[in-house]
Amino acid sequence: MSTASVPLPAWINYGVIPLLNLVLAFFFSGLVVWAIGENPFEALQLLLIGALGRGEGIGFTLFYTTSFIFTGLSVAVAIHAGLFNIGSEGQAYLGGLGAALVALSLDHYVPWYVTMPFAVIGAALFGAACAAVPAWLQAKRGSHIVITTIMFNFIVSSLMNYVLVRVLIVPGKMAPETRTFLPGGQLPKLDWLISMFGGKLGAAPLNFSFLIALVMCFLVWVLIWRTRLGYEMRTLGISPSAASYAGIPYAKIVMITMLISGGLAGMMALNPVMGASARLQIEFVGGAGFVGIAVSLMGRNHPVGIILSALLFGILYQGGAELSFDMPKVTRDMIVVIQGMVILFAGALEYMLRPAIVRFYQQAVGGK
Amino acid sequence: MDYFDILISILGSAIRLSVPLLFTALAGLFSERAGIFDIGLEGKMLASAFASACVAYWTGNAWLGLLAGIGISIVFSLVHGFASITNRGNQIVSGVALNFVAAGLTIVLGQAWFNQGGRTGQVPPEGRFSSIVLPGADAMREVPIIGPLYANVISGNNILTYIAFLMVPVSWWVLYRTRFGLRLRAVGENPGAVDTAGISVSWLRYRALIVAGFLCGFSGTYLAIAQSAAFINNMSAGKGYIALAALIFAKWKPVPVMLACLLFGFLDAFANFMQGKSVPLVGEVPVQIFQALPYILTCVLLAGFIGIARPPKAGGVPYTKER
Amino acid sequence: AEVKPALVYGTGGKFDKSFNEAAFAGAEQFKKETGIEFRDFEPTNDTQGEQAIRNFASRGFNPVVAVSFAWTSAMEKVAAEYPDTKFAIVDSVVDLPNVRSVLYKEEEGSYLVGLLAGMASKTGKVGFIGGMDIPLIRKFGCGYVQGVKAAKADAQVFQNMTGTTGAAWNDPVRGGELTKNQIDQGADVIYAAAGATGLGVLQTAADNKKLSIGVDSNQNHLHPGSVLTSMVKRVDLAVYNAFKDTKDDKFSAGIQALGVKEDGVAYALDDNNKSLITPEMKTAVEKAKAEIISGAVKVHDYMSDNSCPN
Amino acid sequence: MSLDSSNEPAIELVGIDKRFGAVHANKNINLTVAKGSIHGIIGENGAGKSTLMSILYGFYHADQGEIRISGKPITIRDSQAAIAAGIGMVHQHFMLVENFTVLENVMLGAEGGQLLRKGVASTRQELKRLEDDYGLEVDPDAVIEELPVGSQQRVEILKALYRGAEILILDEPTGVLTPAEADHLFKVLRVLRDQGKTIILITHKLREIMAITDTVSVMRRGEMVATRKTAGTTVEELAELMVGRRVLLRVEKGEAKPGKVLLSVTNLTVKDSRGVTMVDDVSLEVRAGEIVGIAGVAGNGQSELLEAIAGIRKPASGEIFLDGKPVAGVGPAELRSLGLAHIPEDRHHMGLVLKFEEYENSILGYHRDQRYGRGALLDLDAIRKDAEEKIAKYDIRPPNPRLRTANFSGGNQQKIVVAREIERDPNVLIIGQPTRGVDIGAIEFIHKRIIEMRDAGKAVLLVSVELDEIRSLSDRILVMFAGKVVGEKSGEAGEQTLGLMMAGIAA
Ligand SMILES: Nc1ncnc2c1ncn2[C@@H]1O[C@H](COP(=O)(O)OP(=O)(O)OP(=O)(O)O)[C@@H](O)[C@H]1O
Ligand SMILES: Nc1ncnc2c1ncn2[C@@H]1O[C@H](COP(=O)(O)OP(=O)(O)OP(=O)(O)O)[C@@H](O)[C@H]1O
Ligand SMILES: [Mg+2]
Ligand SMILES: [Mg+2]
Repeated sequence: MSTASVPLPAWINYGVIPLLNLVLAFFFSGLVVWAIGENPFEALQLLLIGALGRGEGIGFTLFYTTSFIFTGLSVAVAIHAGLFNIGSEGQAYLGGLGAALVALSLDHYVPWYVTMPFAVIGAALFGAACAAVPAWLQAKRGSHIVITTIMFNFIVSSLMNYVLVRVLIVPGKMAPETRTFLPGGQLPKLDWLISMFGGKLGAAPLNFSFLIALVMCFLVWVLIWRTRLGYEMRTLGISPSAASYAGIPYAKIVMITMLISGGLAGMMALNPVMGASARLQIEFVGGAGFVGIAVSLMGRNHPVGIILSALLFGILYQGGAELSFDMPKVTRDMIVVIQGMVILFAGALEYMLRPAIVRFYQQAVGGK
Repeated sequence: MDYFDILISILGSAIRLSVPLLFTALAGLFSERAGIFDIGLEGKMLASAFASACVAYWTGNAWLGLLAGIGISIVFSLVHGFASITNRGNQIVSGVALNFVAAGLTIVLGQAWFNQGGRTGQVPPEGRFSSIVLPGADAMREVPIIGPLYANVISGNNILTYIAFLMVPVSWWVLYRTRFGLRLRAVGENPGAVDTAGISVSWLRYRALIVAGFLCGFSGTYLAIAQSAAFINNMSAGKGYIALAALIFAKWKPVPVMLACLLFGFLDAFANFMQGKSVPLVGEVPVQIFQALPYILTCVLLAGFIGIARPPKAGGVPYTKER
Repeated sequence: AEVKPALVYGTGGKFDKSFNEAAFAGAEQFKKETGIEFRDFEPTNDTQGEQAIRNFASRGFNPVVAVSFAWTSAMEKVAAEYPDTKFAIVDSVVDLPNVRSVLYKEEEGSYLVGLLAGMASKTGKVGFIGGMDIPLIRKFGCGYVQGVKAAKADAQVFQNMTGTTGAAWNDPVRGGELTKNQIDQGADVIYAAAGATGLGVLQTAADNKKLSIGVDSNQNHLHPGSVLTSMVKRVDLAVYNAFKDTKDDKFSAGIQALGVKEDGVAYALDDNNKSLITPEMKTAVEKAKAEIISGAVKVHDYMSDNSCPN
Repeated sequence: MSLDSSNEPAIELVGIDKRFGAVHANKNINLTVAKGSIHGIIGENGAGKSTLMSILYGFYHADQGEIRISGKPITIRDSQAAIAAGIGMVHQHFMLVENFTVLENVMLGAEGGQLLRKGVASTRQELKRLEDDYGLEVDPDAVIEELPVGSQQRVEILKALYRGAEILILDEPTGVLTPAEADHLFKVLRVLRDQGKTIILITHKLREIMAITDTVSVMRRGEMVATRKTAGTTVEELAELMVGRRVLLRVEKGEAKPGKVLLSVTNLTVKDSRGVTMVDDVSLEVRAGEIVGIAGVAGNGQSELLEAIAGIRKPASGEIFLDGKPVAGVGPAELRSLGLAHIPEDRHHMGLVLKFEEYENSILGYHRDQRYGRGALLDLDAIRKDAEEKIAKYDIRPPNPRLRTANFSGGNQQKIVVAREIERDPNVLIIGQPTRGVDIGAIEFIHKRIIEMRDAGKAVLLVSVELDEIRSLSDRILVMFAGKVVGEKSGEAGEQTLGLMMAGIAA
């Protein structure tokens, strides 16, 4: 008998199954660590201490978490409308340009809190602009959004390269990056947040954009489950034919969804560009857009889940950096492996354990 | 150097650059014709490049390297099959996951084994596929037009290049003239028809993926030990996606696939050539424009301005009998 | 004084047979001489440098040496956070009281190998392949062209850059293609200033029976008989000196510019390329070296005005 | 002759049981079919007929039970095993590769070797022979998607015969056929039977059962409730067995009092995505207070006509007037606000989002309504209260608006759709297949609601492939054939006349 349609309680669907998938992902990643001759348990310990051991570590962890919340939300919003946006990476990259242009033009004149709202808008607009073309191609020409967003990652990368290498680079400097923003173009650090828990932020770049990320989580939740637009997005995502029956305009919803998704991805740039390095650097996104895919899948596309899984990946990123420092054989690319494993087990193989769990559950509750 | 020499030089370069695309796109052809989207081609290429470089480095034998490249690529295919056929997972998600695993694993292992920033060691000459001078190439060289074409474009490539172009008619023959091909094309259109004809949909799709893995193994091997002499981080650099684009452009047909790959290879070669040169009226064209060109072109193609492509009907959808 | 030295490489990896390997050699030599252990870290991408430098500083390592201009902004930040730690950076300038910035007069070394290239070329056409398109690499190219022209005034020099991002240091495939391109245009000596990308340049030159010129480390041994010479950049000296000076309490901040005179840059001559360098060439290059030291020959520094006269 | 000539069973099914998740599709089924006979299986939608046959064909696996062929128990692991055991099946949804030729489809799975070349020649020959023997004529080199459905079905039968089927299962073969095509099919089936083949024919059309079968079994809700000799039973008895109680063949309704024209369509032409004309220059009118039924064999453009009127499909040309306003090309959302309601043919794909909770589906299409929220926000409390009221009024069970829609039975799902559309009190109601897959109780309920709408002065346009339903509800009947309206009759028109018109023969 097929078990696919047997309903399971929420705590199994949203708790046990993702957790088991995560355990599997870690198990296989541990095998890799073991294969290169290191102790996986020691590695895990180093990783956790590095990520959560000190105030500074926590600050870094939350810094990464911030980026992943944005990109995770970006991927999730699109998934709710049935669109798989692999372009968050490029959207965030272009978003950085938006934020940087605002910061560069305002930082001389106004304090950060005046710059910030404009920077948020700038980052979101540029991110949305990057999503607009694939969205239009999907909406009007039926081009597969997965392929077009991948293409746009490359296109944006070339574009940003040109802008940084040829236009915004500081003359005489080697590195293709803008000048450092003045304090009027920087987001303040959240020392108080860490010291509330008795830690010290130190050099960790945890900054105001963390709070913006949390606000965005709430807004996305409202959007998806409490607005008419969200209702339309979800309808389209689950059943395009029902959406067309209900008069939900396909092209319009695809466009709006992707603009929102791109905008959220773009806002991610606030964190590294205005919060951490105070300048626009080449390739500053560093894969956070792709991490968003894993974060969203892991978090079951729900803002609360996304916060939790972004935190998980924040721990991985920060802990991974410390780990590679103490255990040089385990380079930070190990994180990419883990990320791939998480996407594999929590995404592509999400149903692998289900039949077994259904059988187990039915036995446990004494069902038929 | 006159225009003809330039053309010959660019054509030679285009051939070399299109070979990995060709293997990969043919790999995609088999899996997508069987109804399995394979965005993981990129990862397979990378993993096989790594495996072939390692083995060729250790053994000094190019053929063993090729074998290893093919082997690992098939393993990746099987994982993709396990996720998307056996467990009916989302094919795109599975492909994306495998791309990450390949990207990370190659560097982690490479760094642990070779300490060269994720690179493998330099493969010795015996461990590489070196170029083959076809008979009469030097004699022909002086013949106008055909001579240089033969000597510099056709001759002087490595064996994998010739295999790549040989694979085009072979693929065509397999797809259209064999039982396996008939069934494979059928399962990509309507798996139900295959199932009710008493053929196992899963096994058929697995076999298609194995063929895809086999072909993709060549592409990685070519990158690592024919075109260069080591594995380098992220050496596939998006070629898997370009191959996918070529496949779509070619409407999932073998001969057009070859032409599309040659086109993308030519673009790349042309970009290399144009670098730093100035174009009359325009001046020096930023190299970034050429770098972005294949991707822009792909979007234009996908937008259907050059004819809408009809993908295999059952593509991307896991086959489920019982809901 | 007490030293606890640390070294952060560029992204090419420790054993890149080039730049990083030279840095590693310097640290090893220090260790051999003093018996003092050092820690090192190999970032595999551009985002890891800052954390590595900070990690070393925060754990009490002193001095912390970072080789590669890519860590400039990272060093600016971390060195300011740890004013009591000594830092050194190679190939870039960080203007802080506790940072030593080591620069090389690559144009001088490039001039020397350019001279050799010009003399070795039969076609009168030579090539230059740079890594990432940054002023530093243009500086290599500019000195090289000047050297080539000094040997053969009517020689033609093809110049290509591999790319515009960090990936350009690590793309032997493109490096090889560009080399093939230049060979097709007639070049018979090609100088690679492109990190690991250069391995592809040297490989392709060897495959096509042409000459190449290595960079940073002595790369003559990679393809004996095909690598004409190498423009050796003594990154090992920068690392060794930073460690040693800290130990001897002689550490000084500020800019150090190492040229031919200081033995910071040189052309490499060893058993592997002995047969390629004729006595005539040897005489000419030694003469040029002396002239540079004496100031009789001035090699143009691209970075002084961001332009190249030839 | 067949019935007496052999009592030897070709097939015996013993205790077959099958569940799909929560759905118990086959409950302990026993069935014996005699060799050389035509055996009919009837039952309502969802009774489990297809499931049972798919198990016999190895497409699904029974949870329990045994299959015997010619008295010998066998395990049918997959369709391969079934084919080897001499079983062929023509599926309800054709299993053809649409961009393949007829020849390729017939060959698939029986290619006769690793390479195709030899097989192609022999298949061509064999097809010729089958054509001569049974009059099953198709061009072997035609591409499937360019063939009419009748021919496609012939290909399916050829596939089975080509593989040497001794037992042939046909799952609702006539649903897509005109009466004439159906007659031809039956002729072929009789020839096959006379040659000793065993045929199982699934349908829910009683007329067909009476016309061709030797024996007949009835399924209801997953159970096999009876088996009869066709000669010894009546349509009334079968109908009663099928639905489990006496069937009212006509719905009570009064005289229609048609008022002004509320919906009119003039010269409407609609094309599908491939550019094929599906609705061809159709004109019609529906007045207030009347029900206009559209009869026709499935696939003759009714669905496209409905979708065009509902604004889901853009017409290629022609005009649609809603209460006098031209609305061709206007989207569904605006049409709803203009007073048009639409109960779609396919509730699973259009009418409902099965993953949504019930209350979410109760506003589908009306989610922009002022009543359900303020500004951009939805008012979930208001929506749930509204949903509860509808649940009570339409007796939707279980009465829980927070339940996933997939977990309601088919009849209750349909009631959710009907409640949503009718409770909006529209002026014009267009309905496709209102009672497909719905049990008899719900059918009566839904029919009553439709009549009430008419009596309240609304215009109702009804499409159904069930001729009985059309005849019992409609005041006027239009017949569609090949995209055109080929005739109009009063609600009292005879089955015979309508049948001929549906075949495009008489007007
Ligand atoms: N593949 C499947 N997965 C899950 N449930 C199924 C599947 N196929 C059928 N069912 C369910 O099993 C029950 C019986 O379906 P079946 O198709 O056998 O009915 P049927 O008698 O053939 O109906 P119809 O006249 O509509 O063809 C229905 O409730 C149906 O929803
Ligand atoms: N796809 C499904 N997923 C989960 N449960 C289902 C599904 N389909 C049906 N069910 C459950 O199985 C039961 C039987 O469904 P089915 O559609 O066969 O009902 P039915 O007996 O035909 O009723 P009705 O006469 O109302 O159509 C339903 O009550 C429902 O709870
Ligand atoms: Mg059925
Ligand atoms: Mg039912």
